[in-house]
Amino acid sequence: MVSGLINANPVIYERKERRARTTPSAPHDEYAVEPIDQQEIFDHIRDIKDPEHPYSLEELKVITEEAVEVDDQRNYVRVTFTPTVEHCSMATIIGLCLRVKLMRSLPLRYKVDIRVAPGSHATEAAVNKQLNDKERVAAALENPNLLDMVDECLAPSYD
Amino acid sequence: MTELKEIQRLEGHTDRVWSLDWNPATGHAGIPLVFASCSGDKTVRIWEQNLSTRLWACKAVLEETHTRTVRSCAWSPSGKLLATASFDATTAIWENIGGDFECVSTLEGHENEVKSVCWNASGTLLATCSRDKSVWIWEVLPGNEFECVSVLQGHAQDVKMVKWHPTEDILFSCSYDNTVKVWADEGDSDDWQCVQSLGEPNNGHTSTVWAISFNAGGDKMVTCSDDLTLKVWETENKGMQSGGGFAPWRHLCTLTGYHDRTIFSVHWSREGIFASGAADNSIRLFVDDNESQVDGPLYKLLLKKEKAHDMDINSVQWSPGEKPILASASDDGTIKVWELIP
Amino acid sequence: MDDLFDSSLNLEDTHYKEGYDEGYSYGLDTGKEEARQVGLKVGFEVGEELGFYRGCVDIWTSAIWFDPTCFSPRAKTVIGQMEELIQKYPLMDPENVQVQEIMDNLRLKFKMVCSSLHVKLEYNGYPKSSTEANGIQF
Amino acid sequence: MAETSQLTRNIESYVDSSSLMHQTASLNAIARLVNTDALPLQALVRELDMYLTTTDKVVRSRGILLLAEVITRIESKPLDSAIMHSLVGFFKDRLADWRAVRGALMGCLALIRRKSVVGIVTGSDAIAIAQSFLQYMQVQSLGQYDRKLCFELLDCLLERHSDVLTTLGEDLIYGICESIDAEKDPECLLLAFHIVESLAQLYPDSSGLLASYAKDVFDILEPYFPIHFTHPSSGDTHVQRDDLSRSLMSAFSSTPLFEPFVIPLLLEKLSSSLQSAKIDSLKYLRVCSSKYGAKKIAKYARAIWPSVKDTLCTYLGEPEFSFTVAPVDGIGFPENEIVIEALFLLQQLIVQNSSLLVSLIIDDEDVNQIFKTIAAYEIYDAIPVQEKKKLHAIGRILYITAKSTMPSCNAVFESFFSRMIDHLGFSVSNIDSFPSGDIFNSQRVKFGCLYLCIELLAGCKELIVGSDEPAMQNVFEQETCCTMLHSFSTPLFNAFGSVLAASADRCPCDPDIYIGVKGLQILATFQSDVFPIHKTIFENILKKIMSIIIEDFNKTILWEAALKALCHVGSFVQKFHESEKATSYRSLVVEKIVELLSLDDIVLPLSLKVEALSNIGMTGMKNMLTILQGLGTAVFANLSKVHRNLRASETAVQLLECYSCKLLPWILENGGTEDFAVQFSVDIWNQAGNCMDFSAPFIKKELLDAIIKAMKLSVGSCAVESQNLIMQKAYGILSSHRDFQLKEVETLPLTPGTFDIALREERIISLFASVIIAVHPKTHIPNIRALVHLFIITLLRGVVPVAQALGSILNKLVSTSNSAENSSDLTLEEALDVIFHTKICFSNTDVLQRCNGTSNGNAMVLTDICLGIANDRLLQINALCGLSWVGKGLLLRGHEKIKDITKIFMECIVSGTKSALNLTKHSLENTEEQIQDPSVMKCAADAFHVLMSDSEVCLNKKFHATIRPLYKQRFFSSVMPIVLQLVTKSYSSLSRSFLYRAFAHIMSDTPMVAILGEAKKLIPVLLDCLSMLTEDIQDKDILYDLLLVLSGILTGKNGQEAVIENAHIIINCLIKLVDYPHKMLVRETVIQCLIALSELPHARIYPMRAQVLRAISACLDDSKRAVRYEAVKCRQTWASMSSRSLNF
Repeated sequence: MVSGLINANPVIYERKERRARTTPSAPHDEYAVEPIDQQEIFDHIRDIKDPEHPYSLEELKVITEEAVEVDDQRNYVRVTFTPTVEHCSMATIIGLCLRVKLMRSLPLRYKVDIRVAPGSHATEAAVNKQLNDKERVAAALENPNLLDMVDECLAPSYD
Repeated sequence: MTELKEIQRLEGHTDRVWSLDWNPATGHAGIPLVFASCSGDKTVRIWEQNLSTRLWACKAVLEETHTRTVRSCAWSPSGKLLATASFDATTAIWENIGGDFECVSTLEGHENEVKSVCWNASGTLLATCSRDKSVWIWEVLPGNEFECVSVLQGHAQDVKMVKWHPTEDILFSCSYDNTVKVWADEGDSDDWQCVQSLGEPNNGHTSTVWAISFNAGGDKMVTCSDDLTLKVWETENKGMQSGGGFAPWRHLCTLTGYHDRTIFSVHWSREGIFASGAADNSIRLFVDDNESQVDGPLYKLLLKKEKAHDMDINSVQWSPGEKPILASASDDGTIKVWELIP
Repeated sequence: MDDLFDSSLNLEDTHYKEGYDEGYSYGLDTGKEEARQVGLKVGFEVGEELGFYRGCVDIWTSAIWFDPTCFSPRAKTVIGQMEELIQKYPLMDPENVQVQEIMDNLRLKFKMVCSSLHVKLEYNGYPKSSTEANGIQF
Repeated sequence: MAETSQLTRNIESYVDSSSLMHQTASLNAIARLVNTDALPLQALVRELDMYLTTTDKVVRSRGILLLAEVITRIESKPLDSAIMHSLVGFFKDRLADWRAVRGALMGCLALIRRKSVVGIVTGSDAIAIAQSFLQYMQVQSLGQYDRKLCFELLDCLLERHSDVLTTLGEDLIYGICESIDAEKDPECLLLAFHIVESLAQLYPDSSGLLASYAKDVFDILEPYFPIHFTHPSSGDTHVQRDDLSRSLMSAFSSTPLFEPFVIPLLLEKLSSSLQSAKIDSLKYLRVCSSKYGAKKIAKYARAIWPSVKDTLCTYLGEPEFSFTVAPVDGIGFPENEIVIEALFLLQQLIVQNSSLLVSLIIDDEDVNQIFKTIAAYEIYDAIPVQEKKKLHAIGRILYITAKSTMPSCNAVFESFFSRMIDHLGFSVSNIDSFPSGDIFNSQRVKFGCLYLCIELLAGCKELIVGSDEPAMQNVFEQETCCTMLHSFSTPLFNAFGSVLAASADRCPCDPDIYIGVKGLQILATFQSDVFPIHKTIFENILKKIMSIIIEDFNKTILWEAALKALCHVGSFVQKFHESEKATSYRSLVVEKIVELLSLDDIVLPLSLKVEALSNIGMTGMKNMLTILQGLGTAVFANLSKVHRNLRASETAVQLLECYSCKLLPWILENGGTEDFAVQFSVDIWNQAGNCMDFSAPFIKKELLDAIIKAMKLSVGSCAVESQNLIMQKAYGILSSHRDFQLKEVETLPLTPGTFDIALREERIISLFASVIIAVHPKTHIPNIRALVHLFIITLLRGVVPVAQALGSILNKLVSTSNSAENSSDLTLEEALDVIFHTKICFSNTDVLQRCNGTSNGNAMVLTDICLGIANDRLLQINALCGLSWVGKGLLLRGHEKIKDITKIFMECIVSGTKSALNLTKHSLENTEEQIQDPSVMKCAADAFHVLMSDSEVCLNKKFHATIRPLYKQRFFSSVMPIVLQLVTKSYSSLSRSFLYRAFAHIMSDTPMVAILGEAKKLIPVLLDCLSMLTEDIQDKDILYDLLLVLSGILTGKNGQEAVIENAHIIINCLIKLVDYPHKMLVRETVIQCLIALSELPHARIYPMRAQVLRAISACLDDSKRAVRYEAVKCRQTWASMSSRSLNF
């Protein structure tokens, strides 16, 4: 299977160790609200596995904490990811994984945009358009092959 | 002060509701208003108004025919037949036999997800479109037989919606390729051709076009898009009655800045009000603006309804009845029925 | 006396030349061979697909021959159109610009016939793109 | 004959059965036959003959494989040499038959592996195998499994028959190279590397055969370095990257012959950017250089040194300038493998040839440049980042150099130390006129220099401490480094001191402070026999630090640093028995600190005083005792002042806290004597005695509590005799008190009214109670009967300590049953009788009138009061509360009486109050509902908490309680049925709710094992209880405890089928709890429970799926992050239950 890879040997980066939360913003106040923030969302997606490598998206620097923009008041999240190579045909799959994971992890009130980093991909516009067409995404998630692939990639992000 | 009053919130679907369609044969002559809704839960639900309580209840659930999401549904002009288009690449035809619905025929031919279905004015033709980039036209034959008349290939991408002209046998389709295409049968020999393509060059949309709707007169058309705009198009009426060739459509005006996420649905009421529903959870109503006669009739915002639903709004449809009643379908799995209080 | 050294003097040149010639002829052969392989492959695929349609059309026409009413007139016309298309497919000149257009048209007509005959026939010989193949396209 | 036919069938099935199961089965059958001599090997071979020789390759291979497998399975069966020989002959020939190669390999391997006792392969046969292997095997053309066999065979041969194999010479080397060349599979590689290693051992001598092939061999190994492991860690292969790396390393280092190729390679890779490559290169370099020896490495030193230096410069992190994380001496850096390896390597090199490395370091321009530039900066933050990195790196290098060997240490000292001192500008001249501890010429100090000094000193110190044979020590004295230290101690001291002095005016940044203090500390902690710093200097150091303690308390960092340093010095002095320093330390630090306590005028806040006090006390027992004495006097001084100024009592409280929580525990675990504890408690009693007339100290509640606590802990920590002593004293004070005679108490029936105890006596009594609570069972309690009476009365006044004392008495009293060693004058039974049957009558209170209705006139016993017959709520509550402690005492020792007591509580819960009932019979407006008094019922319910929960204040191991094993389980199994039954009987909703409360208390303190057994019965009640507890915010903690029980059941194995049965109601209940607003932990736990439930058989829980998902998706929007994370997990487990369609 190794032969079939689009990007046979990617560069692997140190995964920055989990920044331990400075325990609940107000530990004693039961009613204090901890808004959903950048780190929380990053924690949801950092361990998603790359579709064709045994590494996590974080290790491949496909996503970084800085690439997550969130506005809890306005129920909005945008994740910008950087495919490992310019023509990575897996870009859509990666994007799909990100969208699905967030769809399953965030409150329903949230609107999510997923996009590839400007200039990081040959068919940037096309990929973005597809990832943000919810009809396409919905259809994709009814496709057993795709769903298996996605679930496999998401698995490590749940433990 | 006009307002859009929520009459009822209908629950039942267990997944997002994609679209809904009012039965045109209901809502007058004492026939209770009926509409059908379809959903990601693979089912279609039929809702009927109770004449005494004026509230709607689910009359029937059409399931175990489609194996995947049911994307859209359309009643035949007579109101006898219901066509449903599904991601399972088929289109099903249901007949209302004494209250309960039977699948009397399934149309196969598309390679993958069927996304929209529409009957022509006379109910003799049916159009479907799919991610396979093609639009199919079917003829309705006696005995619930449907035969493919023609396969229209012209869109470069996923076709999102097909819509027949309210009076003429002219078909309109809009697509992920940002264009609206107009199809007509040149010299009625099953030879359908694309007679016009409304794209960016003729100041058309700059992203996916999601829906099309016509005014009662059929001389105006409104389209909505992922580019966050609504566009109104117009043509000469007479050109059509005289049947003498096809009268092209041109861009009339663009309404921007009303929605800040994708606009999925737009629908024009007989009273000339068109409603739009979008991914920003809100509904907007527009009417022509008689004041500003500067250059042609333009349209002004009549009313805006924020947080109409908890999630994206996928479809808004005016009822055929006397009262100005609007129904909206949403990702939150509910359908809401609204009344416009002038 | 001196020609004794000639050979050794332009040793490089001779070697270079020999090498070049060998390389060239080798390249020529392999190039041809490769081209031939590709030709075979593509040719075979086209032939196979055409053959498939040919077969279908023959069966249908013969069916019509037995019972002219078995298919709707519309179906019949489409079958006829397929017949023509297969006829005019320029088997012998692959360079021809029409080739692709005709093939697409054939496939389209084929689909139409199948749907109006309510038959589930599919030609799954011709190669699909890898992503399509493992069905992870959306 | 049947035998053989059976055999043939087995053989058949092995050879051509497709099912692996059959094969192994028949194989085992055959092997068993052979092992049990039922079938001689020869016979088997004869039987197999056809299979072994047939031309059908498949059958043949199977046949040979069979024989091989059999041989493998009989490794412990002795075989005579002839058979061995012929087997070897057979298998080695088969090696040529590539279709049958697996069998052949396996056979050879099996034979080679045999232990000597059961007949092994002879040398010549080994050779033969090796030869035919080398002749026929095309290893790399085989599959992974066979390749592995090949390598195992080679490996084994080299291991067992190295002696003879040498003769094969070149062929062997060639063969091996050929077979391992371009191997990819991790498991095979592991073997291959080892093979090379053994090969190297085969030809050790540098002129030997291998010498000429070293290059070729290494060329094969080279490409593998550094191991780049792409296999997923979860892959079927269990070989990890580290294993490979390690074995490759031993291959590399196996022979000096590789040196010319290895070292350059490593040096090259060292410069690569890949982390793992760097680390490996460093590791390999270290190991190789130790294996190859100094001589060979010497020529590379020049090349290695700079790259080590650069590595350090790039990868060394920012030092941690804080006393909490850093090591005792030296400076702490964040862990980083690269750095660690680099330093190891450096040390290795220095140890190997000190002089060369040292010269390199000394002549290195970076190092010298450091001294020119960086040394000049005065404060840490002034140094530019790049320079900082350099400084740290060089610092570490000097540290390692100093620490590695004596010569290297001396060398660096010679070449750098004096230079630095000069830089510092504290001339050596003023050695005889050193400033006293706190006056410093406020001249700027050069941070860089000091920093490097620290590293040097730290290194040197570790070197000395490291070599701990005392003989060496006096040798050190002559060593250059020591002499230099000696001569420079003054300037150093001044320098370090000035940093801190400088900090007085312009507040310096932490690093400077750190350096200053650290420096002083290191100076002070050199063993004096190695480096006898002048007594005066040592004392000045202490003075200096103390001055910080006293004056600079508002500069937190500085202050804490100083304190830490003081403690280090203190424990050092203790550890190395530095008598002289010890005395100075005691006089200058310990006594000074104690002094501080008495001085009110100095500004140092009390809290800091106390902190310093305790920390310094903990440096050693001797110091601790001094401190304790000081503390004691301070406490009593304050106590006597209490009535005059309020601050005194606060001070006293703090001191007492410090005593109970810090000092006393320390003494106990460090094997201190109890003398002080005894003395202390006695003194407190004296004090109490004195203040009888004006009982000021005992008026203030918190002060009293502090005293009681201290008293309990002291008494508890003493042995019986001492306790007796204290007891006498205490009893003396108590009884000598003129306001009431214990005699009176004994006059029955008890009439609280007659001697109405004043508040202050109450306090004295509780103090006395605290002694009772803490004593041993054996300790003698004088006039115990009277005391019990006294306690009963006081108890009714709601004095909890007294109740606890009563409980303790009952818990420890000897029962008549084993009255053999009945020391006390009261047995358990008598005591019980006193408590439960002594009539108490109320003469003066209006209780009298109210009691008329009741049978037993105006006198009633404790239990009646508990049941509220006195019809005085407060009294009843006090009684119940008291009873609960009494009960606890009995429960712990497992006494039957507890049953009756629990009955009383139950009674109160279900039917509120009896007498009230009889009283109001004739008054119409009262219905039962109204009579029930929640406060009473609550008290009764909470009694179960007292009974079950482990108490800190009494009746625990610390206070010598008799605790019967498994008492909680027993109680649970006896009481729970009653509770359950009562719950089912429908009483008023009120009483039910309190029953649930009691239930919750019992459950949450019962060990899981007990509960799991009953799970089936308990779960339904537990769930009702949960939903009941949600109603009142006050109950959120009880709710949580109970929830934990539920989650325990869910996760416990034995609970399962009970859970499965009730899955639906459990889930319903939990779903209601997911948005419980008042406690985050509740929500979190609930969700975890739901996750646990998703493990159940899906058929059972699937119907609930939609419901759960709906509930959970709301939790994704919880206000607390922790809850949201759990929710995501939970949602996943439930959603993925039906593999598909998770969307929406």
